[in-house]
Amino acid sequence: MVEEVQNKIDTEEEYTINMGPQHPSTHGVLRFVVSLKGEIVKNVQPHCGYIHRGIERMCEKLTYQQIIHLTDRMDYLSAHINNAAVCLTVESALDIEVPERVKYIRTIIEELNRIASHQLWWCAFGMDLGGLTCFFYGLRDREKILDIFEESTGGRLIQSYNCPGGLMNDIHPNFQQKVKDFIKYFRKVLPEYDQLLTGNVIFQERTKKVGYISKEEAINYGLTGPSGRGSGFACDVRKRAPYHMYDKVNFKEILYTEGDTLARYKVRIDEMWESMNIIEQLIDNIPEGDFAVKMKPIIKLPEGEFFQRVESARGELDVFIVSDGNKNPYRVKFRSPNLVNLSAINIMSKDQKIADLVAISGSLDLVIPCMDR
Amino acid sequence: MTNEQLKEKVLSLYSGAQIAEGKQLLTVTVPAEELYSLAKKLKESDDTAFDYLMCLSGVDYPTNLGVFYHITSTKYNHSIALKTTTADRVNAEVDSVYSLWKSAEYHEREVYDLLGIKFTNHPDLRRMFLDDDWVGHPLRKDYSDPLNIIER
Amino acid sequence: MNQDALILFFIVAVFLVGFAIVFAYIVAPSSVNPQKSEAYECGIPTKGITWLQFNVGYYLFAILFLIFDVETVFIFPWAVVMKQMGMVGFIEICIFFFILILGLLYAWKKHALIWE
Amino acid sequence: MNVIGYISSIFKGVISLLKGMKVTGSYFFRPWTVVTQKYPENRKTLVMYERMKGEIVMPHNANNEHKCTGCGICEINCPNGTIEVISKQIQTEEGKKKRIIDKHIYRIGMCTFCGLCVKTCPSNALAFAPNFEHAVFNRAKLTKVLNQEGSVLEKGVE
Amino acid sequence: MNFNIYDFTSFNQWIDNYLYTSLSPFWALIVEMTIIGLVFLTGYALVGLFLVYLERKVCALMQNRIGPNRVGPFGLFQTIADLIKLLLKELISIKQADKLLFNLAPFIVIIASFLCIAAIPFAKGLHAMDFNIGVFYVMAVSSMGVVGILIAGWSSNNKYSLIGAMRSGAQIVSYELSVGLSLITMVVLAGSMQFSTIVEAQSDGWFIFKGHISSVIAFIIFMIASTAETNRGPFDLAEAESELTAGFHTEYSGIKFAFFFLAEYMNMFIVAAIAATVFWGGWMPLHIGGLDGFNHVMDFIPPFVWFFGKTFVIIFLMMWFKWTFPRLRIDQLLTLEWKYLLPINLLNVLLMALMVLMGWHF
Repeated sequence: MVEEVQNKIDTEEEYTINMGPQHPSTHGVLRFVVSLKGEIVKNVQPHCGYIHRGIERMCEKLTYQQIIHLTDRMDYLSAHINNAAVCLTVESALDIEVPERVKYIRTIIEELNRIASHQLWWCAFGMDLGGLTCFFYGLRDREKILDIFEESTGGRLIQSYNCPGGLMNDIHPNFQQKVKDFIKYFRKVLPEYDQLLTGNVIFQERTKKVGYISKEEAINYGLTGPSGRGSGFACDVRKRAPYHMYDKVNFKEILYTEGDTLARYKVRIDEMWESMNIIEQLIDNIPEGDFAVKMKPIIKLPEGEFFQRVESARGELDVFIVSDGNKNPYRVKFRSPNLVNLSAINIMSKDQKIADLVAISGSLDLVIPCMDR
Repeated sequence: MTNEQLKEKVLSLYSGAQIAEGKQLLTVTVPAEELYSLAKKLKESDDTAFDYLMCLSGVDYPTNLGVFYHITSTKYNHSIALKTTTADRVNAEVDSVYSLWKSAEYHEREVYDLLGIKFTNHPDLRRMFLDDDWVGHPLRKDYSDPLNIIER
Repeated sequence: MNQDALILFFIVAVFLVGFAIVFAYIVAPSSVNPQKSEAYECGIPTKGITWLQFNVGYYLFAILFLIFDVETVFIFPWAVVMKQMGMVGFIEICIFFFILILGLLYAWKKHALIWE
Repeated sequence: MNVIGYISSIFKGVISLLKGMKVTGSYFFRPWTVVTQKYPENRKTLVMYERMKGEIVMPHNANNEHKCTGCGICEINCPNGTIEVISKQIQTEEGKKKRIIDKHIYRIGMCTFCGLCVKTCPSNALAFAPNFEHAVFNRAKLTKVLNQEGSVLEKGVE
Repeated sequence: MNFNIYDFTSFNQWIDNYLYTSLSPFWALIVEMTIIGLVFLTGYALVGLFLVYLERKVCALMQNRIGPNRVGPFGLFQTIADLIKLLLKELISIKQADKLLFNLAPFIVIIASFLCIAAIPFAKGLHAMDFNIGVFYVMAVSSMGVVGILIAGWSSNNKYSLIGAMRSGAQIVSYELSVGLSLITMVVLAGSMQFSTIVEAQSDGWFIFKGHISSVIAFIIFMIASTAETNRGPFDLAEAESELTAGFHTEYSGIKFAFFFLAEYMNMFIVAAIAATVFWGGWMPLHIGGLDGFNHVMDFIPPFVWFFGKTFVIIFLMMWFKWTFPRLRIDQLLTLEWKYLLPINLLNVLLMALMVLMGWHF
């Protein structure tokens, strides 16, 4: 179909243009083959696979501990959540109950990771819409989270901090104080984001009623994460199938029913507030205890299929492991939220303008390595 | 619905289904030709209402190719896994569920690309990640690529 | 100075650009590569012709612009002599503007001011 | 559109724009809030976090002794062949045959800093070091030998 | 009041006389022309380079960064280093491009901006041309630059450039009007289109104070419209880098690109200079009625300092816009002009005319 679109000779009415793989607004190597009529988008065909690395195939050759570092490289902006997904699958398959302390720390770091990811999304989204200053403000604040990560885990972007059974090492003694300082700081700075971008009349005009998708369509297309919640689809795995500490903390699922780009934007901004709430509930009560349970050096999962859902910063990340009883998984499948979210871009951007296509793909918050795996 | 109720419901919809109780989810194994009709019934039946396809994965078993459908209901929040296998490794064919869940479009393209299972009635079945002229399906166990895969 | 300067400035500007480009052609390195002389389209070869009839969404605006721009030219002389003309000139321009704004409102109501 | 709505929309728009300008303007007039670090200049004062996964090193004590027994567990655990342990057989003073490491080869170009080697090492011979300036002109320099020249196994480590 | 202490008319006259008495009229003219040409060329280049530096520094501070700080003190020579780099860059020509138009476009944008400079009064007696239709001339010439952009985009044979060019077409058909009408508002107040007369008329108070409400509205509209005219700030749709990679200058490289870059900054300088002249009294010092001592001190500041000071304040405003706001979409660009700026502008002209007739202005 794409070939058809490409080979069709451009008529007076419609012509095709390639956005990507080397394009500033695709945030990586994604390619949109866009059919345009003047400035109006008539059809969008995404082309992915430019950084397909075969992570699923690589996993089949590695042990369960060794898989973890590969998941970092999928959705590198919520690396910790990806790690936790695999660990949770292995732990639930082996019926291991991790210590409370691990659950607390995992939850806190995951929420910090979510904030960091949303901050980077905010930078990039502002930049997509032409407001370059957002980029620097967002990154400035994200650095503080990365510093917290680095102090405890040793890694800034990709941490490999989780391992089946717990954590690689204990948190740094400064961790709690630094997180509290960060939250205090970020509560002060986050309203600036609103003043700079959210309230701005140009921004509102650019995003309101752009890229509409209804709730039914969102469910049908499997649009999850903030993108789905912007349409009113209550898809937060933290609520629907709680893991870690999420069934014990108070937080509300952010839902907007408008289904447009602005709604998806607002979900993410509100999620940052909500994540801070979650962290504040947990940070003071981290129980003492071990940071990991003792695992055998070689983990062997029982024969069977194991499925685990987690809420990554972009949507529902599912890990599906088929085991044949060996130390290596027989088959590992990651359900990438980005790939599924991308499938809706064609209907969302139909009859919108090129500038809107950029805004819509920005509001879906696509991370290409996760998509291609 | 609890897993028990789901089990009864699935059996009432299609009596030939083999149901295995996994760790979290019920795994319902059905033949490839029955899958689509069962999925359709499960989606459209009011008390099951499986309206959201979470995950669609293909597995290359030693003897046959399998496809897993993890579906959930946004209304009742119960989930189930459907499994189907085909013994034909050269021309493996499964009915597409695109008309039930549109998110299946990309999932099925991915499975087609990496495992070579063809989905009939899919609107646009072509490779997802690899080039259109790529030979072979990399996630199959018998796939070998001496240039890019280093065996240890 | 007088209007001769116009020619002078024109020549200086042409000289500035021309000299710099010629200088760059002399000192800058050059290498031949067929890929380099392709039009940029994110690394993918362009399909089809580029000089196509472009479906501009502002055709009506262009026509309106023509009308209003000509009016602007008419208003300039009035603006200069406004003080000398006094109330008569003001009332005249009021009528003129009334018609203009009426036209604009008509276009507005007819949804001509929507980009499509 | 009614006239009042029209005028109020103008004012609302202008106010929202001014709010945004207030944010950027306030930073412009507070240049001391600049967060940029002048990197090569501050090299002397730069302190990295101690746990930073910069590279893998084999700590040696003052007597040029390390703890690596050459068991090869790190090599097995490494997901992508970064580590290669080359061991040799030597005759100890008591006449027993013993395996010690000849070279502990670490290819930083392939390392993904997953930390499995450090974690699984039974004798804590490996550690992460916070060095991050790894740029070299020749890729061959990215292959490092971790055990120092002439180093021996620390006493008491089996 | 005495603000003739810095009158450059006599200075010019003196050079003129000296040349004509010592040389034959033909050579005198040639020498005079060469001097003027060189002076303006140097000034043009210096202002352009400085503006690029200024923008980088301003945006850096707004974004909580340091900005250029490596080449020279405070990175002052950064733009010169950039210029040398751009001069030494390869000029890539596109195979399918329309060669003639492709090479012509940088000429047009530079000529347009350079011709505008000619009409700007830097101080009393310090301007190249003093037309009696100065305002009109600047309007006419400055809109030529967009034609250059249009040509650049069209001739590149690149779809991104084409879209960029078409967008700049949309801009030209819109914001031209608002610039014109907001200037007309001030012409009504001044009663002349000659820049020197306009500045002289502000000796007892800048127009922005004299015409109060009406002038302020006209000034705001002029700022918005001229930002759009210069393809800057939130109106940089023709080069919208997140949508069209680089828009109309995607295919330009090396020094040819540098000229588009330079022209953008010079256009910004020009519109700021015109805004300073028409609204903020040009090189007129700030005077407050009743404070003679204060006024005297103000008089001692040279007029070109006043002029450049005001211009750079307005340029700073434009940079502030650019680094705060997200970009508009093409239809919003047109909506803003036709549904907001134009009707307000038309009414504003009438209001100003009424104020002038009734003597409501100061």
